[in-house]
Amino acid sequence: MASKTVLDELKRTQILELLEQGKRIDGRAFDEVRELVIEANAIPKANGSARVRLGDTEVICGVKIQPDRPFPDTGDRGLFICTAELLPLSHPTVETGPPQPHVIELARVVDRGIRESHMIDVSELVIKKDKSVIGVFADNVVVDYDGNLFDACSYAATVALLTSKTPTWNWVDEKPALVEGDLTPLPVSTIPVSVTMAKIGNHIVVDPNGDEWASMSARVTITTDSDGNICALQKGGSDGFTLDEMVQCGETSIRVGKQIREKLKAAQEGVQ
Amino acid sequence: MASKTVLDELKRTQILELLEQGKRIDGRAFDEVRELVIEANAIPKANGSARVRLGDTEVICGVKIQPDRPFPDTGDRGLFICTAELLPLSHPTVETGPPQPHVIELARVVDRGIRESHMIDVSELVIKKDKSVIGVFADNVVVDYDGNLFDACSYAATVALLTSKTPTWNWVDEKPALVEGDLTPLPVSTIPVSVTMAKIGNHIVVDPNGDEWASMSARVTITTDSDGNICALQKGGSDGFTLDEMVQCGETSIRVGKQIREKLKAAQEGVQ
Amino acid sequence: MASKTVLDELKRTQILELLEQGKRIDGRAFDEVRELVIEANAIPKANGSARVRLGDTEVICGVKIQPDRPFPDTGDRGLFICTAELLPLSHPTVETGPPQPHVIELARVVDRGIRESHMIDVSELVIKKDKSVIGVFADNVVVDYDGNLFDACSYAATVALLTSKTPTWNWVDEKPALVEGDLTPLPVSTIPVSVTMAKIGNHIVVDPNGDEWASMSARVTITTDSDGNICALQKGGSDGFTLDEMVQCGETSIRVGKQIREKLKAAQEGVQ
Amino acid sequence: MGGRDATMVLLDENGIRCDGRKIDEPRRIMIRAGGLKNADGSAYIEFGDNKILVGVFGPRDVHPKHMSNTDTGILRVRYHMEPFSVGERKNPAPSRREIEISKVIKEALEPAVMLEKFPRTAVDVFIEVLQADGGTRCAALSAASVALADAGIPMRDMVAAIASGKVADTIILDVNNEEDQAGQADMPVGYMPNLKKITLLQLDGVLTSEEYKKCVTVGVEGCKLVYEIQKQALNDKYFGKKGD
Amino acid sequence: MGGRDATMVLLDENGIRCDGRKIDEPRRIMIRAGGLKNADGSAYIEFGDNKILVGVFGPRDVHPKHMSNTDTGILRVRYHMEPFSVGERKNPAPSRREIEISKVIKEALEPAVMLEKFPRTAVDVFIEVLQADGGTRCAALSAASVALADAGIPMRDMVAAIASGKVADTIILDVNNEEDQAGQADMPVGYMPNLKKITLLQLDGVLTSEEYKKCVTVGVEGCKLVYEIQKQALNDKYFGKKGD
Amino acid sequence: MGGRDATMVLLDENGIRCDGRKIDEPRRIMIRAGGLKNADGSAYIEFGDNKILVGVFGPRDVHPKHMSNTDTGILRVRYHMEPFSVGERKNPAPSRREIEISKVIKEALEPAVMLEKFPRTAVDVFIEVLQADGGTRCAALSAASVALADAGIPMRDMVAAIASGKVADTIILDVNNEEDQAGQADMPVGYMPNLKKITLLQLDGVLTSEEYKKCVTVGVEGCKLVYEIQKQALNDKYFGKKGD
Repeated sequence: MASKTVLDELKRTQILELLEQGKRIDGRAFDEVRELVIEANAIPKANGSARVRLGDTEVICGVKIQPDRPFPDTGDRGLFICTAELLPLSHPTVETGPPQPHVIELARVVDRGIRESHMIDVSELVIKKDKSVIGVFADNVVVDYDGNLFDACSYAATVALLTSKTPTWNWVDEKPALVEGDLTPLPVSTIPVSVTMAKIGNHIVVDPNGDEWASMSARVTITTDSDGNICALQKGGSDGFTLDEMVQCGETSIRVGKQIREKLKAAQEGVQ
Repeated sequence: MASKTVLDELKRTQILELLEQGKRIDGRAFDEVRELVIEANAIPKANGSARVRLGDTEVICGVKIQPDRPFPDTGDRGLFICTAELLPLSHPTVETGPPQPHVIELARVVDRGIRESHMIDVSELVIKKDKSVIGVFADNVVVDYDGNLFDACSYAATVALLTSKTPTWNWVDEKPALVEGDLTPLPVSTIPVSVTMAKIGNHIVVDPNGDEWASMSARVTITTDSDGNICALQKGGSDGFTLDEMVQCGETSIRVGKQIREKLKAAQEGVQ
Repeated sequence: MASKTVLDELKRTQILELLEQGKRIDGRAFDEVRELVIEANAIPKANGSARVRLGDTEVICGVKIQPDRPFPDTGDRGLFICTAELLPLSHPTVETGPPQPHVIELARVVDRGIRESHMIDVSELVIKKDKSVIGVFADNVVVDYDGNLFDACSYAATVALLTSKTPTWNWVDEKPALVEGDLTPLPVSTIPVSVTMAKIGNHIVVDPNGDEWASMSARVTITTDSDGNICALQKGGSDGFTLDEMVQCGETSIRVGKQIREKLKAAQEGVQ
Repeated sequence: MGGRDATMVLLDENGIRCDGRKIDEPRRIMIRAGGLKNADGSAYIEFGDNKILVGVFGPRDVHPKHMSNTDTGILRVRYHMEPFSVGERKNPAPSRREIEISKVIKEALEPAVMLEKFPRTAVDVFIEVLQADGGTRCAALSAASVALADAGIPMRDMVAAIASGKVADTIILDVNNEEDQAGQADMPVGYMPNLKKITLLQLDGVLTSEEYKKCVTVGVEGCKLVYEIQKQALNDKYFGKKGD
Repeated sequence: MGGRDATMVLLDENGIRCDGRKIDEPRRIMIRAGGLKNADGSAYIEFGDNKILVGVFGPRDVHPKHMSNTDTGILRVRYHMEPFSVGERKNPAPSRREIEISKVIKEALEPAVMLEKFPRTAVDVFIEVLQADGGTRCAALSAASVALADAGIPMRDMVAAIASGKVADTIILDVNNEEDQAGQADMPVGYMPNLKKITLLQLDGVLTSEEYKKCVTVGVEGCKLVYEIQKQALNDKYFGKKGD
Repeated sequence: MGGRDATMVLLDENGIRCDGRKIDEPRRIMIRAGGLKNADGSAYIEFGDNKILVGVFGPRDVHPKHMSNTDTGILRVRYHMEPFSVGERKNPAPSRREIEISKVIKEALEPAVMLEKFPRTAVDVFIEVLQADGGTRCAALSAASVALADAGIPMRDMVAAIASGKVADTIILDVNNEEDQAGQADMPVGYMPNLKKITLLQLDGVLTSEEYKKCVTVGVEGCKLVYEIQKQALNDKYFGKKGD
């Protein structure tokens, strides 16, 4: 996805020319998100899961909830870890092997967006203080690539968490003991929504598809919470934004985030 | 051992022509195993050991027996782990570094053959339930390569296990404490024997040597136990077997396995 | 630092010709060490630290002191571990990635020189026998390279250790508990000094600089303690020494070591 | 498997198994050809509770060049389980088990693919286990055959796969997860029905000589059932009414 | 940061912060251009208690060749913390955090460097954090700009960087370690004052829309202060009285 | 070794060591030249309870090419311990100790091998420690010399090796495992008797200046004993009565 060929250059020129005319290559408005299809509970044996299709980008997230050891200094809190992986079948250029920097950044940005929103109240995920806590692992895998993985992974993880069922463990004989059948939702306090914007020429577009992703000079991903506050942000790419552009992107993320949040809620309600 | 040169092709043609005449390149019958030389106790400081020469393939197996932590769900059983490694001095093409898939398969097939026969009764290898068990590690190293590592490693590991002396540990002060001098044999219930057969053209030969290994289109390794039952099987190679061939291979493995088992027993008795 | 170019060859010829005339390329006597500048406490937030400049070779060592688990068989002793790393900014040829053999040797020789002198009395570094001990980690990083890293790292680590302040931990509730404010020096019994000598042609020079390092055929690093005893030695390089040369190197290391030891002491006293 | 649990009733007096099936009855099998946009070919299989996605790329250039073969194309297979696909979260790094299964599936597919038609190139098969329930390697192999066909790779035949096994001293078809854990033997079989060749065969567990023969035979028969579903999947995509 | 500690008094009634600074006051900043003998360019920064060394090599050849670009030079950045730079000894292997920060700093520097002037080559920036005290990425980025200039790499502008943030419901400049741990938001900002472009921006923590706007603005203003110190450092080395 | 155990009687009143040897007496040494079929040269040594196998390949091509040297051949050495060779099972991954010893042995052998006769190629020496009992590096180095000679690699001399050391305030020859653990010093020595050059020398433990001198001298004399056994091994294979 990083190689630039003559064809890429031609596509880039075409995209730029259209943007000058106020048009996007797939006909969307500048602040319009692609069709978002969400299938909650796609992996029934996981504790929570979702399959998300954002345009032609497709991501599956599975949540595993299990007892774990707390970190030495935070024995009064559970663990929340969100990962992301590009499966090699998602695009011909994806390579297997240790994760490359852009995949590490993807995982960390998706994780931080959810973490910084305080979506999951980890203080409730304690089995026995300092000894055993509940770990919540939300693992995203990308199965088809067409740009903007940040948002697709974020939506998949959020819906998977919203629909997760947590088992109950008691502390028996110095070990966590599963209480059969006792399932509760995760302690959720807000719904974070990530919105990614790309700068192409002097234009800023929301939810860039694969061709736009390859043509952009810079990007920014902004996560907002249910109160319309901004809780995480990551600028990327080899160019900069003006102060005004950055302020505007913040406003766009709040407005678009609100629309997306309704769709995530609908997906959650669909499985209840 | 994977590269195919013109010389390999000529050798392959020669091998095939001989097989058409009912002959093998080294004069053996189709179901005849190469000379098998076994030196038990080759590494006296190990708990058990054997050096096995199968034709010009040579393998040394050393067994280490030591206290270990049980797996979380199997606190009432000891550990048995069998590995295999191709040392770089065994052949000019062997590379150092992380094990390649064919070496991983080798180790896992040898391990499964012994494990699935239930040769070692791991339920007797417990020092303190859920806390400490006895781990039995049978590590094979290949020092000279001339084909059919599956069987050479399997025989080396089996003899090393048959001749192993297990120390005794008591559970004292929440730790395993070695009882000096108290050595017993491992709890052995059966003697597994692996027999590998190669398909070259439409012929199936037992115990392929290095040239035959390079010429074969498919192979199958079948392990039988002392009762003459089949307890593990692995097909490999880039061709298939007919159903009849597979049934016949099963019968051959039982017949040839019986002969080999006598030799393994003799090696065991030789050191007692 | 290993590549040999035409320029290297010319430099080597020049160095050899000068040595034949009894001169070194930078004007030093054969047994003369380069200017040694030591800044103790360069990293104030570490438990101990030093920045050492030996000619144009520069090394920073930081010491971290923290509770750790003892090794199973040595529950009555603390841990002492000394490492060394060549930072990529220290020379254009340094590569990132897993440490290469010459860096592993560097770290192990520096570690052994200090360890074998018994500088640190690890028997005093026990919080709770068999449960918790004090670990002392002296990590060297090379920030500028001009030959003889063995000695530069050894001096940096020694001064960092001499000036380290150790916190106190009590054993409370099966855990080590920090006693605020209670800082003591490490239990130090001797001051080891490493002296490295290079053989170029038939000449042996002390403290080889980068050009001399690239020109030498063999080297030896000898560490002496405060009593003038020899406590560690490592020969390196692709040539040998005569018995007489080795004996002479031992004597040189004692004589030169004595001078250096005074400078290390002065650096220690400078921060008290 | 050293120590199989025998407390579960795996087969009742009426010959009904723990999940309600008869001894020769496979679990529900659904195969879809295609589905992925970027892959050259793909397939999705649901086999009982197994859910597996396969994508195929190629024939394409091989990097580094010296890994290619001037006489023939090469097949590369990666079998990979998602962290959430099994009971306890799986470490994302490839396990030795996954590496072995990748090799076994590769060698099971090779006889079916006309690699000699694509010298110097590679065909990559990426198998992703989304949800595992016993028998993943057979389900994966069956789906991989369909994905290769979907990619237009010339093939001699398709490989169909299913496991036979032994529970309660009875030879059965299609071992599920409970039967694998508590049963007596598990025998994954891969078979090319047209060429009449077994290209995958493994066995864990103890069988008499007679049981062995029966087990292979039952497995081969089961493969023929799977084969029909594979063909139907391709039919549905390329000639079927429901457009995909 | 899920669970920030709020027991510490981060801002008193007189608007004075836990380390005695005013809300818009940066910590002590000292930058030195040059200093390393072998590097083509270098810089050393003390930013509060942060101590960071940066060395630059290049433009130089790229190995392996296929990593190079025939149209433009490439920038490679490694951000690395010494084992002794933080409270508890850091494992020497590069962490995922270090890999991400390396990428973020690289992309923050790229708009400033005229890489198109050096096709097929690479410029390497090696950042070594000797002592960390909150805000290492901003301090590192500021020092890296100076080191690149010191190496004579043609640049459009320098990137200056500093973090703004929120403590006790107040937007502040230059978040220190305690404020990062116990505060409400941390926003590292990298900015090119001449080109008026934000090239690094991150945010952890919750801000209203208005606070967000103010926070970016405060950060950009802070960058202009850092910029003067960067220019002075180069001035001191190349035109100053004190020879280096 | 910080904390050597001194409870064991390492030297009795009659100058007899814990294993019955005199102070200048080496353990039993047996060397066999050859033995491996695939290696170009090989040797097997039993040195006390050490059992070590060495195989040599080359001169042969180097991959990747840029690792080769147009002016000279290169020597590559891998020292490796089997998992079962030591008291507690050793992790199969190469340890830092093994990497250092590989380098030390390589540099000890280089002066003996006429690498300049084989530009662009490599000679590989693979050392496998089957059973360890103190002094493996010396035994390995002695065996490697024989294996190189067996491979027909042109050599200036062979390197013989043995450790001297100090126990109970006495300089001794050939330190065994107990003496290494409980003694005062261990000095592995590698020596070319014809060229009169020490090519391996290490020391752990405290020696006065005089003791140091004596220790090196004793080690060098010990190497001459080993040298005779090395020559005999080659003699036995190439000119001896017993065919191998």
